[in-house]
Amino acid sequence: MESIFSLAVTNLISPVILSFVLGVVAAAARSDLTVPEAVAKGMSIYLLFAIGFKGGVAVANNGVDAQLVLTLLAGILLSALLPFIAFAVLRTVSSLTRVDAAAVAAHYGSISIVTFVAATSVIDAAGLAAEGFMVAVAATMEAPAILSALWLVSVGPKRSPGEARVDPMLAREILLNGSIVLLLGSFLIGAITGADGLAKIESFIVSPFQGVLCLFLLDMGLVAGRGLTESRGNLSGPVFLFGALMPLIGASAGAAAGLLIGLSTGGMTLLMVLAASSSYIAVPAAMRVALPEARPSIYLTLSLGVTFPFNLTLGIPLYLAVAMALSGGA
Amino acid sequence: MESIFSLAVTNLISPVILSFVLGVVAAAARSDLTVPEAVAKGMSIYLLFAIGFKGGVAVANNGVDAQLVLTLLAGILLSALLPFIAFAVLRTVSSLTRVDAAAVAAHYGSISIVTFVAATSVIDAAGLAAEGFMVAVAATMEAPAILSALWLVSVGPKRSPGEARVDPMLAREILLNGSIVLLLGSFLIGAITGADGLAKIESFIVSPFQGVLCLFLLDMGLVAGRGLTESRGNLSGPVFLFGALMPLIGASAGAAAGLLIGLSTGGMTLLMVLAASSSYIAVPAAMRVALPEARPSIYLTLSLGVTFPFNLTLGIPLYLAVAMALSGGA
Amino acid sequence: MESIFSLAVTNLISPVILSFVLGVVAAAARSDLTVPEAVAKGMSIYLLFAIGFKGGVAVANNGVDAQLVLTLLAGILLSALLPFIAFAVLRTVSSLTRVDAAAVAAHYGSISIVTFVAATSVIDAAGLAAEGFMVAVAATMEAPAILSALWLVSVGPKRSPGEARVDPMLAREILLNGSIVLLLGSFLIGAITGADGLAKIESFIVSPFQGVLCLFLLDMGLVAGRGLTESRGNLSGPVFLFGALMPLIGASAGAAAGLLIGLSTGGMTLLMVLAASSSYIAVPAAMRVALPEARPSIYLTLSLGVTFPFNLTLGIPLYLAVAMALSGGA
Amino acid sequence: METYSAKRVAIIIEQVMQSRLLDALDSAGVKGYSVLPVLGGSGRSGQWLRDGQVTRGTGMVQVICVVRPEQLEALQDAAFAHIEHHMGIVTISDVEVLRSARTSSN
Amino acid sequence: METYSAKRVAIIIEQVMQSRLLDALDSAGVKGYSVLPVLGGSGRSGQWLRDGQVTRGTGMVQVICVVRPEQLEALQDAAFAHIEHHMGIVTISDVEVLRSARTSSN
Amino acid sequence: METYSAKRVAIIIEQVMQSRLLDALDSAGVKGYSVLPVLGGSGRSGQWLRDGQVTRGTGMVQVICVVRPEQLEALQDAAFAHIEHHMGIVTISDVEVLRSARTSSN
Ligand SMILES: Nc1ncnc2c1ncn2[C@@H]1O[C@H](COP(=O)(O)O)[C@@H](O)[C@H]1O
Ligand SMILES: Nc1ncnc2c1ncn2[C@@H]1O[C@H](COP(=O)(O)O)[C@@H](O)[C@H]1O
Ligand SMILES: Nc1ncnc2c1ncn2[C@@H]1O[C@H](COP(=O)(O)O)[C@@H](O)[C@H]1O
Ligand code: NA
Ligand code: NA
Ligand code: NA
Repeated sequence: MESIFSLAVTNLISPVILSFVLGVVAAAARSDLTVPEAVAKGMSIYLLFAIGFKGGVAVANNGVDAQLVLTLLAGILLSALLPFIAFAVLRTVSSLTRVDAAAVAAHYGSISIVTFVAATSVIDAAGLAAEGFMVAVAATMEAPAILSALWLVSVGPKRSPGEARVDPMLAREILLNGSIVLLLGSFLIGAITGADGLAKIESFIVSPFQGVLCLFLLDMGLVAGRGLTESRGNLSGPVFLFGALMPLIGASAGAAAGLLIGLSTGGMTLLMVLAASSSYIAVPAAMRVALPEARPSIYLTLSLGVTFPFNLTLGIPLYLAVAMALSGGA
Repeated sequence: MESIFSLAVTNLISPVILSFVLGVVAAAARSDLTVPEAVAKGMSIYLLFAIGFKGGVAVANNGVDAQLVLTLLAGILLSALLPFIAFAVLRTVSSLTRVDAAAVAAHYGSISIVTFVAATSVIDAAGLAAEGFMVAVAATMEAPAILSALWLVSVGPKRSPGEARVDPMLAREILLNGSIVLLLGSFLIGAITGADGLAKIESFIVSPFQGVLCLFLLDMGLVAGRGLTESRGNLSGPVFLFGALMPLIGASAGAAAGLLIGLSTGGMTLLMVLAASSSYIAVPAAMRVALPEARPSIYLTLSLGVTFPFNLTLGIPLYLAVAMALSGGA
Repeated sequence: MESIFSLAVTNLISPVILSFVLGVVAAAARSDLTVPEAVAKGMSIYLLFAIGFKGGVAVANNGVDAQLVLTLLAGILLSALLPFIAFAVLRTVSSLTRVDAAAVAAHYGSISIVTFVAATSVIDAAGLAAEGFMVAVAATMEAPAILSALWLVSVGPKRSPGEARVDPMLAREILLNGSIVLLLGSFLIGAITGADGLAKIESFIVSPFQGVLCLFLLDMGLVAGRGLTESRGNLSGPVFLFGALMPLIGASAGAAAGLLIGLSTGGMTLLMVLAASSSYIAVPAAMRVALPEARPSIYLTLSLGVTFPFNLTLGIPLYLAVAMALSGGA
Repeated sequence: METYSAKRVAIIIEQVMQSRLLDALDSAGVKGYSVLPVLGGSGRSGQWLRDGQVTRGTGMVQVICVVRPEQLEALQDAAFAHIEHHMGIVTISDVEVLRSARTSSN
Repeated sequence: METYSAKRVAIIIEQVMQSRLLDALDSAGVKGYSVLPVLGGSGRSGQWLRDGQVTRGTGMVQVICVVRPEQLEALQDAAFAHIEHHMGIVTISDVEVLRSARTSSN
Repeated sequence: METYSAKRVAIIIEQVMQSRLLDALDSAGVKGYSVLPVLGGSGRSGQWLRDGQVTRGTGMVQVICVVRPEQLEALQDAAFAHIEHHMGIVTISDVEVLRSARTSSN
């Protein structure tokens, strides 16, 4: 079994992570380096399409079994329940208002697909494979956390402003947001076209994948670095710490679920990563609509400025090492 | 000879077509999935450059003969004459005004380069090759249809508004529109640099081609799906049907021309596709300038929402099967 | 030794240069072909990242020696001193004001990274290799010229408007401009991850490189062509000539420095190219801030419309031939 | 040239609220509007910039409606619910609208 | 600070007509204008959105001209031919223009 | 609906000067502004277009500030130093600002 330390070092000096670091450093130095919004969005479309498609092909190759259903269920439960833990922790250790705490909690039940993508490439590099259906699990974990958080707000004392409920328009925006549709859609395309389909577009979605991920993480580093530079002051000490501790709680829950279901080492790692990661695209948008009085400078800075870098650099290798130890494997 | 049916199925379950379907479904479900305009334009530049270049290299390898001139001539004639048929059909079966009918007719004389690109990849997949000069034919077929349509309007009763003529500025916009210049330009570059040039940029313009086409058609599906969802109400039954029947008329004319000239199976398929396809970029823009009172909600919805999907899914394999039968081939 | 002539011809009929020519021709014909700004910026990020990374890997493979320091020093000196020559020439042969002449001079001390990129691919094609640290040299040559030019202005007669000095904000903008940070950052990433890192992202940064360069130069051709079409009238004959002669002066100085340091044939070529090329991104922006009364229609048209095409088409093969002759090489 | 007096209402609002606001305008009978991009800004809730900022994707847009004075009240009522608890600013100014052949037939 | 009174003319017009309109402005002696992007909108001819809509590529832009009051008539005449049969809207409002050293020398 | 009177200042300025101008506004106590993209234009220093033009990357932006009338002087003074020797134009107009629950608490 490889040591956690060597895994962490291998991860940290990969081009992918160093590109992220470059972005953070450039932002901290206040360089004017930016990736145009359209290009960043184009790269994220590419990454989602590629990862969904490859997951679908893997399912086409290996067939579907009860594990798929169980893991989907586990994912939904993790997404729905983790916000309660997050909320309880935040209300205990910090002075965040009920609404701010609930909004933050929603982010931690939900997931970061980029962290997921980065984890798959670490797993690949470690010579492991994960269940192809994990991308479908990722897609189902975006929404439940939002409902939990809104429920947490609605049982609190009556508020005058805002809505704190999911109207049909918001429901559609959450369930059919672009990332979910693209991820599930390309997963289905991969599952339908299988190995033949992959052969046709392999040199587009497989070979350049790592390189695109580098440039995408460069941009993420710039964005996270700027967020952190500007808004760090909005995070109190305990809230800041929460950003690095909550992932560990999530990952532990993910590991437990993975053990119960009997996922492979790679699959368990990915479930840990999903549980440990926090949203910074879909959930913030939903919070602006449903909880406008919650402060983005708190939930966004925490999720993107603290938890994302933590998972990317230290979290992923740690989760992989734990998954290896638990599954006694590889 | 492969059956039409199996060709159609192979086409329909390819990643390229399924990506288009994903786009249409996402649009119909009103997902907020979008491809940024700049990225879509970037991909279309890539596709035009690649297809033009490869066509040029093919011509460099095989040399030029009388067929090139004949096929160019056939293309110009098809583009100029098909609007008259389209116009006659529309005025007979629908209640469109003279101006609306002429505007629609212009679209069907002209061509859709994306349909052409998709057809080349179906031909490739069928193990066939087409004459490299077909991209030059495609480029010459954009403009003549516009002149025919404006003539159809000018011989009608006098109208007060608009211009219905081609001033020098419009002429330049039509003849030197970006797509034509890029297609012909890269065709020439390919013809000049030949196999050596191709070797240098092969891993850019050949290997990832299918994959880029997937993402591009995902976007086309989104755009076509949104157009159809919103504007279907503007199309009467007969007009809607016209959108699926006119391609068959065009394809028949293309097949006849191809037989006369003696094109290869692949070349005949492409000429059918060009005649069957309708413009949704260059011609709409020209119509807004020259025939502002014609309604985009009719010509654009028909061309992009009906004919484009029809050709992409059913038309191309059908035309290929017919071309195979006619040329007694493959 | 290959003749200058055959080198020039090989360069001129490469897809890369022909794409540039296509852009110039399309612009001159007033076609509406454009590459979206975001896509152009995305491609430049790709090219900078790729070239920086590859340079870093080369340094990792070959180690660092005194030559690195000497060449950096030479680059800084060239950048700082060439503006004085440029200024003297301009004030002698043209009627440009002191401020305009100084602004132009700043451009010629600084560098064009795209010219550098194009040169590396010509060197590659010639089967030569260059010192990997040349990208670091390129990065250090952007700034010194600006200081020299501002000094030239400040010693002139007192002016009422503008600032003509480098405040801390401008200093940061110059030293930490996006291109420099990306180039140096990816250089470091390449140096750290070495051959292992390269293996991971080779099919992204190496294989498609030439193809991306084609599309990027297509855009540069459009931009340069439009600039020249519109603003040629602003350049008097002597100023126009300066745009083709100053590169030769710069290249000579670069060759002398390269000989003194004992660079390889490829390295000497690149140093000549850097000295010969002129900025059209970083320096114009700095000039707008520090010398607002200098006319962009002069310095930008000259640098982008005259010198850039000159170097790209004739300059690079010429410098390569000279470097071969001087280093008695290849 | 003939013109008529109208009100120009400019609403700078969070992008996530755009479709809700436009639906509300529609229901209130406001059928003419344009949406313009906003690159960045500053207000009571701090600074933001679209390119390369933490809030990217949660930016703002500007919705411009030119309405007849008698429609202003309805527009304000319709928009208000969506603006009230959200970031942004609404300004109203007087403009003259040029009557074209097409406009006057309306 | 010194200012002078002027008219601000905002023309929302189809992108395909942009270069024709700008040429006409030029010929009419209107040498100052700015072109702004429009992401989407709604009017008598229905709704459109730039990103992912059927009419992409056939969108609209906003041309803003700040002119001295005495130039307004010429501007309107020049623009009218190009606006008449096309989608869009033209508004005119009063503004004060800040005189800078550069402007006043004009 | 309650409104209050304000001044809308629109500054079209070179992009390279944007951060300097915003810093100056900030120092002058102007905390509310929005930055809008400009695609192209024409003025005393000639024509330019963002897409595919020689000056790409050195384009212009429009900064819009809605301020209370008493802040106008401070804004103008702050902005002036940065505008004086640069390309662009500054216009000022009267607007009404809609008071929302949030605004009125300010
Ligand atoms: N006074 C103002 N002038 C111009 N834009 C403003 C103003 N106040 C707010 N904005 C815009 O509205 C956004 C949100 O404002 P706020 O709700 O005050 O945080 C800001 O980021 C600006 O883009
Ligand atoms: N009253 C209005 N207020 C703001 N924008 C408008 C208005 N009317 C039309 N527009 C813009 O002009 C475009 C074309 O309008 P129309 O010619 O009425 O279809 C619309 O899609 C809007 O972008
Ligand atoms: N009168 C005007 N109306 C609208 N925009 C203007 C005007 N004058 C200048 N501009 C804008 O400001 C830029 C620089 O103007 P100038 O400093 O006059 O060259 C122009 O390219 C336009 O974008
Ligand atoms: Na999570
Ligand atoms: Na056709
Ligand atoms: Na130089």
